[in-house]
Amino acid sequence: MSEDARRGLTVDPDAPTQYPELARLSQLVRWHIVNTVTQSKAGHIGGPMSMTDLLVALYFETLRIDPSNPHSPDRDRFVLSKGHSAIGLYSVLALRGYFPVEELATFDHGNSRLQGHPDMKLTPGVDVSTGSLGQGLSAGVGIALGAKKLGAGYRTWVMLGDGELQEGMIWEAFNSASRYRLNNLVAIVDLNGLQQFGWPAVATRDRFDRSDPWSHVDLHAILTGFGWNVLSVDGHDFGDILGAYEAAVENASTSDKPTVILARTTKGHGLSFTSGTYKWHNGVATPEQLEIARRELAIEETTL
Amino acid sequence: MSEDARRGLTVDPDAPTQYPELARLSQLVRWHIVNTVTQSKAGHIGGPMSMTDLLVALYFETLRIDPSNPHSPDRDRFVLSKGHSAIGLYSVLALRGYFPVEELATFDHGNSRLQGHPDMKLTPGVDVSTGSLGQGLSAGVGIALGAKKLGAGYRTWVMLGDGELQEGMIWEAFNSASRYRLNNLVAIVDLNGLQQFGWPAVATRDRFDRSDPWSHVDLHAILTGFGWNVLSVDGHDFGDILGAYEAAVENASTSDKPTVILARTTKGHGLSFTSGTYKWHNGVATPEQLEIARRELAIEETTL
Amino acid sequence: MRAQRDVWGDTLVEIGAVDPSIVIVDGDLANSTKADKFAAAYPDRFVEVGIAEQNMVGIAFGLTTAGFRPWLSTFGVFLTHRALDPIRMLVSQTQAPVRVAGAYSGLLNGSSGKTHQDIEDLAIMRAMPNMTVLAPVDEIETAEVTRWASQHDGPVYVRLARDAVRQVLPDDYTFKLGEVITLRPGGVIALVSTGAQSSRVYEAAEILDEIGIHARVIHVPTIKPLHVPSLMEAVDGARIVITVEEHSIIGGLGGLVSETLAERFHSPRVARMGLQDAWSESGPNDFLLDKYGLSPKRVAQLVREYLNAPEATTRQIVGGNA
Amino acid sequence: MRAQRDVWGDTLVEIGAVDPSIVIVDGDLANSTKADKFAAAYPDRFVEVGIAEQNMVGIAFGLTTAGFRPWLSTFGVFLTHRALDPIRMLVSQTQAPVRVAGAYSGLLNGSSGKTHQDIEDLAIMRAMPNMTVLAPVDEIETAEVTRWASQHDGPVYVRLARDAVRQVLPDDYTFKLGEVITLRPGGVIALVSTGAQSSRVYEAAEILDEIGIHARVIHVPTIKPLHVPSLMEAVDGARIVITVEEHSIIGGLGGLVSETLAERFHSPRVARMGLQDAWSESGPNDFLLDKYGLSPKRVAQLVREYLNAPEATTRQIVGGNA
Ligand SMILES: Cc1ncc(C[n+]2csc(CCOP(=O)(O)OP(=O)(O)O)c2C)c(N)n1
Ligand SMILES: Cc1ncc(C[n+]2csc(CCOP(=O)(O)OP(=O)(O)O)c2C)c(N)n1
Ligand SMILES: [Mg+2]
Ligand SMILES: [Mg+2]
Repeated sequence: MSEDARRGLTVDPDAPTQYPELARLSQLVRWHIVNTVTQSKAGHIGGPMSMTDLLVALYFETLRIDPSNPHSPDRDRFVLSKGHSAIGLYSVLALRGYFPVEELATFDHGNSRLQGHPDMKLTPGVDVSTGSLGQGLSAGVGIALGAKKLGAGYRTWVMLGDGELQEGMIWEAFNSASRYRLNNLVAIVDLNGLQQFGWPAVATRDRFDRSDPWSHVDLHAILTGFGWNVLSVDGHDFGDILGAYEAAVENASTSDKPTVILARTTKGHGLSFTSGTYKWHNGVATPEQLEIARRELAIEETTL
Repeated sequence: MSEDARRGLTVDPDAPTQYPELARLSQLVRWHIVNTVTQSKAGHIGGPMSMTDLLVALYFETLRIDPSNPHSPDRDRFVLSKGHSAIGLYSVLALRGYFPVEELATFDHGNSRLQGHPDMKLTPGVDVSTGSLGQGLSAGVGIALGAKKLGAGYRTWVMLGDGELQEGMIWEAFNSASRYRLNNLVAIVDLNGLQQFGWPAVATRDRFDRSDPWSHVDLHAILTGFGWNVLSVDGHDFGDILGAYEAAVENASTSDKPTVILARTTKGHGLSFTSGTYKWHNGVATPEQLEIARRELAIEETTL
Repeated sequence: MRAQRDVWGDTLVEIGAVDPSIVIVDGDLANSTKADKFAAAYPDRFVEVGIAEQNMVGIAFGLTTAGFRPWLSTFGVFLTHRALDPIRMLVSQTQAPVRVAGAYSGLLNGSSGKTHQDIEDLAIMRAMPNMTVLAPVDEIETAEVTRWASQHDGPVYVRLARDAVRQVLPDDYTFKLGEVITLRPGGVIALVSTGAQSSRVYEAAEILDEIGIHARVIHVPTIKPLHVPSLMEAVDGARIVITVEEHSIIGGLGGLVSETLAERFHSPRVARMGLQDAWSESGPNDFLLDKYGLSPKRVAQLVREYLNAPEATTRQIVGGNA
Repeated sequence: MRAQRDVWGDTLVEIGAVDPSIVIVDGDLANSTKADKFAAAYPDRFVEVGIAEQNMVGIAFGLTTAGFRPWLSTFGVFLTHRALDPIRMLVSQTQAPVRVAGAYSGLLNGSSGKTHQDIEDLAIMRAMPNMTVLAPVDEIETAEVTRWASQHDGPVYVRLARDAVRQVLPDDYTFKLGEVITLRPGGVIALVSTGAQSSRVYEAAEILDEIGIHARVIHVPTIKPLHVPSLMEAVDGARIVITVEEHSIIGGLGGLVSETLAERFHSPRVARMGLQDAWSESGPNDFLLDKYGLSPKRVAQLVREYLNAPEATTRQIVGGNA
């Protein structure tokens, strides 16, 4: 990483991190997200980038998976319920070895294994097809219930968007999971405080700022009330994230509650121009912006 | 009411009640429910009877309505979201003067204004068509929001079933109501602890007893978390009920929260053989049972 | 004469005894759909989801990933409407072996009225890729179709009536996917029906016989995929084809037959009978069948009227509110 | 050439200025559907519901009881599937003046893929009683239909494309409910299309012309209620009718035309082109149109192939997985 490439990083690159490898992987993932979407001229940016650290930690530290055997019955399952963030998942899967990183370039092209939204019939490593928001947690409940019925030890992890929580079907699933005591189920909520359009901070004037979609409710109390084990973390702090993942796993042996991790994140995290704005929910970077991304993410010219 | 007619009443008829007229109306309503369903050979019993006292109090004490002018723009609105309890609503509407009590006999017959589920296009006094569970609260949110936008003073009341709360759409509406600060909206939950089939008390053996559908969650905490003003009452105690209705109305001037009344009730309340069992969710009484109902509800032979 | 719901419930109990992959996912209606028989027999393979039809589908899908092959149990109308998006994405698009049982289909659902009367299910499910859409007529075929669907390795929708109809198929009948069945051969008028209505149409043909109109009766248990030569053979020689269904005249069996025949040269003309693109109402079965033209007597009468003046009944406006 | 979504958004801003009853109920997609233009102009009449399509419909219904006449704003696929049950009960069965805008319909929705591609909306909405179902072709008609629906006193579904197509209607065109429009007269081959696809079919006819095949082009903006004599007049003299739609060949325009023609004596034969009862995929517009046989060039080619060997392309199995 050249000195020059570091310039423009919003976070001090010399700040100590206990997880330099995960941090570097996240930078690569974020680069693939913005670069791939830009090359394919379609796709989402903000949501994939807010969940990047959560996914990197999950796929590189926590999930019991074998990329060379993506259908192993024992594998832990992952459901990207917020399926519009597919490119984030694909980037992680590629770096984890499910398919060649070069294949990312086919994203959103015709005849590709990498569809705009995850397709379990096409992409190695994708366990559940998603795209219509709100359905992934129910699928996760069924998968986890199946494990219980079979006496199988795999765990099921579901990534949800905070906008997505507005879908009623999610609440049907929250209810079922605690009823069936699915302590082998973990939901992660990517609380980036933004959705695609949402509510302006000042109702009568849209100044491109937005209110948090859940500012008027107490999600922690609600989910506790629904019988879940609720953890809150900084979704960009690997220590925090891994601590929560461990706690979720431990919870399974000490309680019969499912766990939900409320991960506070920033939409578009990791790039100065995409960070914290709903305007980059989706979008295509200009050549200049791509250059900024390259610098901010410390990407060598030779990386794709 | 003859001495004889009183025999078999589960509640001591001499027990003091501050609301003898409401209590008597409830008996009549319950009689019309069981009698009409029996004559029509179709319809629901348990749910209509659990909400009877709540509806009687609402229609005879609280709602600002004029049966001779059922479309008055200023009227308070009522939505029977648990539409399968239609016969309970029809009985109250008839006694309140919206249409002749005799018309109840046409319930569920062909060519009737009294459909199996409430139809706003047919029945005077019915504000919203329902039948598919889970939709009434969203309708109520729209009605209450409309009032706010027009600056109109009417209030909107929505009756929900506890089984019905399992529908995700209800949670979408809970969320919207507090976001839009609809303090002119009141939801009543008929918490009779039973639905049509539900979960056996002992999971592996169905002994016709049932667990409360919400026993594994804390509804009060959840709804408080969703930004609602939550009241809990005994749904068969008129003092309690009217107190809550008043509090809900007052709440509108002191807070911007919508109010939900968690009304603890007994399914099939008021009749010995229908009370507290899911088996009488729907059903048709035998001639003998109808006689018991007549006695327990202190109905003269001449009443229909 | 056994009610379709009882046959479905009993057959699943039978199958469940030998096939441990069969589970039922219920939406608080097991005692209506008769899934309660299965629940009593195999409590471990009965999943109560409560009143949450979308969630039912998601959970059923999830169970398929663990090797289970679920049947859904609730009123069909809520599956084909309330849960349509999950059925589309998690069942049809993934080709998961979820069996969607459309219980209490059509008009006859115990006086619940129009919110519960599914008169569009065939149109909706037929338009969905990857869906097998079946509508058995009597107790024999309901059992057969339940068995067939239970072992089928993909999404299936089965339209089921609540009640019983007169048996029209032989006791040793075997269901064959895609094949239509000629219940009464011969004649230049072909009455084509599906589901329980086929039995009533069979009776209508008996009534017509008495007044000298001989009609053949063709039953279409497979709405999709239809084996076209089987239909073409069955209507061969007919001068007029009349579809009769306990369903809207738009997009269902009438749509299937119209699309199929219109595609060919020299096809017989098609008239469609059924719900006239309007909602129905509450009422006893006989009332509804009579009022909406589906009882044997009324079908016979409507067929006769049509034959007397086909042009008069041909629609000028398709869709009610122009 | 203006994109349909822009025309819809701009037209509603125009109408909103004079009609205070118009509100938009959004499902977190106003910046895609272009309802954000209306939100900026009339923040008080813009109701953001977030990602909760069923709730959107319920709230819109509720607003009608206070005299408002809402348009819904989200991707059509989620309304016609996720919110179908509320649309059925609270809009169609109550005849509430809710306007369901099916935005980003068909294949072309910016590479989102099959979960977002609504190729069944016409089949689904057409089967629903009380529904008016419209599918405008170009910017002129999109504006007209948006105006028409805004003042219509009942439920309306409007199929809207995301992008622009070549204008095929005159600037002074007036939308008339139920009437079909002959874009190109004459010829014994009638190409019948709807929505934005009609424009591509018009171009296909130009290509066919070059190789000596003259085809008339008929545009059907009203899927329901169809004024049948208007269609019959338009196809009069045609020997073959080919429907082409950015929709499944089951139940949509092809279903409507088949049902209508099959009902009559001596009707021309009908071939249906469109999505072959299979899900599609992500990809750029041109890729999808080419691959799935909907680009002008491919339509021309498929028409030619069909004319050369009609029997060869006639289906033996209806529904993919027999
Ligand atoms: C059922 C459904 N409705 C609408 C959409 C369109 N949509 C895609 S992403 C999105 C916003 C999602 O917001 P959030 O869940 O917060 O995701 P994130 O912020 O992580 O991107 C919307 C409305 C969809 N995919 N599915
Ligand atoms: C969407 C939907 N699913 C299923 C049903 C069938 N159904 C009617 S009543 C009922 C049980 C309702 O239970 P609850 O809400 O607790 O009502 P109550 O106990 O007051 O009768 C069910 C499942 C329905 N009407 N709508
Ligand atoms: Mg978000
Ligand atoms: Mg209850």
